Amino acid sequence: MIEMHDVWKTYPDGTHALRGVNIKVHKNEFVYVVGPSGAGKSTFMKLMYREEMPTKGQIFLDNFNLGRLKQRKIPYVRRNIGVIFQDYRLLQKLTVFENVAFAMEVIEAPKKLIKKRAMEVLELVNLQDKLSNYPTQLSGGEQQRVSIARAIVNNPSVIIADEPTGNLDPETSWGIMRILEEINFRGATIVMATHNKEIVNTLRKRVIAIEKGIIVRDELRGEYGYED
Amino acid sequence: MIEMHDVWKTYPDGTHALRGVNIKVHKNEFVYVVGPSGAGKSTFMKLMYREEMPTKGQIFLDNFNLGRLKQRKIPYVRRNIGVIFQDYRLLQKLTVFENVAFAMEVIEAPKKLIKKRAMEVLELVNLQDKLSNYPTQLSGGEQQRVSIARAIVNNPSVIIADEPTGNLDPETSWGIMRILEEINFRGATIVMATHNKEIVNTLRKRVIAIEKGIIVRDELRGEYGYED
Amino acid sequence: MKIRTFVRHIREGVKSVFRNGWMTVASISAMSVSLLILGLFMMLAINVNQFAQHLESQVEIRVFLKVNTAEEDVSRMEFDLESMPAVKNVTFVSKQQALSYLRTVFKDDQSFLDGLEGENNPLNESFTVEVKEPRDVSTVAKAIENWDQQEPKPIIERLRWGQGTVEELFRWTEIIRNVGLVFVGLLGLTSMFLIANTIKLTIIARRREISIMKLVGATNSFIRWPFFIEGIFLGVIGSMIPASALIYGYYRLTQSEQFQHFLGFVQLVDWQTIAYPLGGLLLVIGLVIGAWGSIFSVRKFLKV
Amino acid sequence: MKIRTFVRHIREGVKSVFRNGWMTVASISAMSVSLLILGLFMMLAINVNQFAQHLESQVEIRVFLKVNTAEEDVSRMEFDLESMPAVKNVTFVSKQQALSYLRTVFKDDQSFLDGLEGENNPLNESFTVEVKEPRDVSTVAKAIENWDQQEPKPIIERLRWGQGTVEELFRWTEIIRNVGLVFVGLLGLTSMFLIANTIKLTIIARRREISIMKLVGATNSFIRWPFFIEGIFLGVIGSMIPASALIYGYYRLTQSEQFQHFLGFVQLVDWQTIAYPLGGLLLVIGLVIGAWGSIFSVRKFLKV
Ligand SMILES: Nc1ncnc2c1ncn2[C@@H]1O[C@H](COP(=O)(O)OP(=O)(O)OP(=O)(O)O)[C@@H](O)[C@H]1O
Ligand SMILES: Nc1ncnc2c1ncn2[C@@H]1O[C@H](COP(=O)(O)OP(=O)(O)OP(=O)(O)O)[C@@H](O)[C@H]1O
Ligand SMILES: [Mg+2]
Ligand SMILES: [Mg+2]
Repeated sequence: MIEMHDVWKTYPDGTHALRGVNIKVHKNEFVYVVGPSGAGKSTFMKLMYREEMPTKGQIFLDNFNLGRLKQRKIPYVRRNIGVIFQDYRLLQKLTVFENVAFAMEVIEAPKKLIKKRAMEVLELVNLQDKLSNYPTQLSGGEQQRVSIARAIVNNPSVIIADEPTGNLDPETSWGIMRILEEINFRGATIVMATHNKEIVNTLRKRVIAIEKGIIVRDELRGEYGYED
Repeated sequence: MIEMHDVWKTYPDGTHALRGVNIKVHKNEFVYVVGPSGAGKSTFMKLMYREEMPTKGQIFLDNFNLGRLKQRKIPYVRRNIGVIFQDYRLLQKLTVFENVAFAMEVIEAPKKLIKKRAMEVLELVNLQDKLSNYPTQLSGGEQQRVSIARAIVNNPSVIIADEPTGNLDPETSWGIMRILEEINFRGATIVMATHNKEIVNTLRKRVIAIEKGIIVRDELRGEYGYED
Repeated sequence: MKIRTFVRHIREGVKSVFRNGWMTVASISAMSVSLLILGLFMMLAINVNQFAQHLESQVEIRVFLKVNTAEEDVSRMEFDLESMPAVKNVTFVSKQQALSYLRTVFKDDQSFLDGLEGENNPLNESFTVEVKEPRDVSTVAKAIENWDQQEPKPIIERLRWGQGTVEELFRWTEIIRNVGLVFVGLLGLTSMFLIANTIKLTIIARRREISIMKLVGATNSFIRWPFFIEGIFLGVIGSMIPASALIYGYYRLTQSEQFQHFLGFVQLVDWQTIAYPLGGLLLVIGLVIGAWGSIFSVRKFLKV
Repeated sequence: MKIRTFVRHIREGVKSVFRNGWMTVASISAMSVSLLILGLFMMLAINVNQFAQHLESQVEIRVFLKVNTAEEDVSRMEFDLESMPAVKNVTFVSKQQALSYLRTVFKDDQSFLDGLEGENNPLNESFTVEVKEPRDVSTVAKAIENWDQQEPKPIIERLRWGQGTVEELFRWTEIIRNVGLVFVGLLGLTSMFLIANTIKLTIIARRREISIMKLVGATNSFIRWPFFIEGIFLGVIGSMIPASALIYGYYRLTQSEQFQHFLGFVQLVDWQTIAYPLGGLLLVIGLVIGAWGSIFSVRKFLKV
């Protein structure tokens, strides 16, 4: 599903964010990406939906070589990926409902379906009371949940979640984890960066640990593994 | 130090974020504010540095009545408060160093002192390698640490920290907590909203729990208190 | 593109006009103000041009006949002149009329004309020839001269068409026209630049939004369409405001007797004559710059 | 404010010019382009004005003397005329000169002037009086007339100063001047509006930054100062570019023999005469709008 061959990423300012990453994530896997702040987790994931391009090496997603992909094809590849951004990236001019609906309008879904499905996922993340609020009128955690709702609304085959529970209380976080597990159960591949030790150690999955741009550990049913 | 008398906050869209809050935080206290997402924690704290004004009720900070404060005086009150914003609020056009230095330029500190002190706090949060990067060139956790550095650089007598460890790995989070405890030990009052159960339950402090805009619990040496 | 998507683009484009409050106001007012000045200057230029044309149309050829030309030769000449295709009008001026004319010219000082009445009148009979195309006046004059000289018995003594002065007049009307044109052109270009510049700024302010849309899977055209629609709306509003203001103002001006009195013999161009081309031109500029400026500015943020 | 803070504001203001890349380019180019058009139009207006003045200065009074006025009376009159404070120049025109003049006017058709030579010359002697202030021509003429009539033996037969025509001329130069002034004024206002509008957009884009500064404890003036400095820089750059371009272009124009030839007898205003006031005016507009536009736009975002 997702493959990286000797991937390096050096940002224009000279920061080596990733150095020689080789990885293979299979269809329907659930992978935690862990590591200290600034280790390269977000970069690792940005490469998967082509927000960033690798400086060196190759990335395959669903057999597409992302480096060779024509500009015109990129949107279609992205439609199979639901991204929960670390900084949410909500459209500030649109309401909560419209933000989620936007992802469906992009794939030209019929209006009725949009309404039904968007309501469904917003209820799932418990935002049914905030439908017509703008992102600036939401609390941090509420914004994060809108981002989650938007990522899952199209039932994508891959979900990339960058610290999806960073601003959520434990209870809500577990709710989100249940949703992600459910989606994973129904066939989607999930890559999730997280600092939440409790979640990683409780819901055991494959764990990829990155440190200073290098994969230092890759265990099936691993632990968070950093001692306090 | 900080007092609220029957404080209500209703946002223009009709959301009742706080309903009749009475609280007294003493000088040199360390207070955790906990509660589910959207409970009103950030609103509660925004009132303290006057980002928001209460719809009803009165707030005193250091014996200033924030509601009666003249526009011209506000900046001077804010200079005694270091705020770690939930959404960081870094100046995008300034580098990491300049962002921290800005808070000192505001109080017209001498240039040499600015340089020395800003370097000091940036080392404290382990960002000495990112001095001349812009916020867009930082990882989520790095941005959060710049926000922390800026909040503490002027040795304010109050620190308001809105989920200061939301995007940090546990180890870094503990580092930040040590810094906050140290500052508290040296006499500052600290109010910190958090979802981090482990921290709250380990470093026992006063805990204020907010739910749906009401203070439902206020314990000295309390626990996080929400079951998973 | 599915029809519902097209409908969606129109809806979002129109919504965007309202959602971007400040930015929309800034774009529309920049457009209105620039086009107002442009339109105002165009109105002035059109009127100056008509005035120049009026001056030019007063150019005429005087054909002085030899003394004692037979009356039948005079009639033949008149007929010949009138049948020339370039000629608009021919008027015969008798000796007596010429003298009366001199008296009006020297009205304060005509003593020296006394004693030239009747038989003693030394002035020539003449024709005043108006040409259809004032610029052809020299050519026509020379043609008349040549053609008389080929006659067995030439009867023209001399032609006058303000040689020198006419050329000077045309040089001046030409200069004024060109200066006007250059200014209208420059004003047009700068208006377009300033409008496009403003629109670009409003879109730069939305570059983050555009990049988010791309990351969520939108194609370039999906993003562009609402901007295009929005640009068209901006164009329509931003050009119809100054166009209506100008046309209404001009209408009031042409109706104002006071102003007409002030201008004296100068005749303003009809307001109907000006209204459609001016309104049309401003609308076209507004639409083109609005739509093109929008989608062009969006372009550079689509590479995400 | 401490000196180091002032230095800091200047440093930050200048840095800001560079840090805001696109926005700075947009502001400066909007300013340059608007002021370029404004300056160009002002140059045109100044030249048209000088041309009008030139036309006006050709207005003169003709004083026709009675036939057979004694030579000493003529001299006395000349002396009297010359000593009038409103009079610039007095020229005597003899009968013979008057006749020659008529011959040049009727150069093709002067047969009727034959026989008026020498003793038979029926024309009057006259003075041509140029006044210092062309607008005073009627007043001066009437003064001369009155004052001659109070003499025991009036010698003036008649005065002519283009009654009617002169008023018409002045009416026209007046209209042209006013139209020019109105346009310069309107262009000035719209330039200022468009520049301020652009600057406002760039500052709206920075409103979040401004609110962060306030939350970190900055006073309003601390935030405003760098914007003020930045505005001044924008003003200097954005006005000096069009000013230099215009002055250099105008200098080249005045030096161009070809262009002078094309204009004929019209004399362009010296480039030095235009350079300082034009450059100064554009600079002042740039500075005022740059600085004022910046801090004014910042103002509404300071209420945090
Ligand atoms: N656009 C950029 N330009 C330059 N350097 C960058 C950029 N983005 C990230 N970096 C650097 O690359 C490194 C890895 O960043 P990344 O965002 O991948 O970290 P992360 O593991 O997601 O950290 P966190 O847990 O704090 O979010 C960091 O040192 C960061 O400063
Ligand atoms: N500007 C605003 N306009 C309208 N409603 C708002 C605004 N800001 C916050 N709210 C609402 O007020 C309530 C409290 O928000 P607040 O940000 O205080 O929550 P919080 O406890 O900080 O939540 P989180 O843990 O998710 O950050 C929420 O329901 C939120 O939607
Ligand atoms: Mg990250
Ligand atoms: Mg909050």
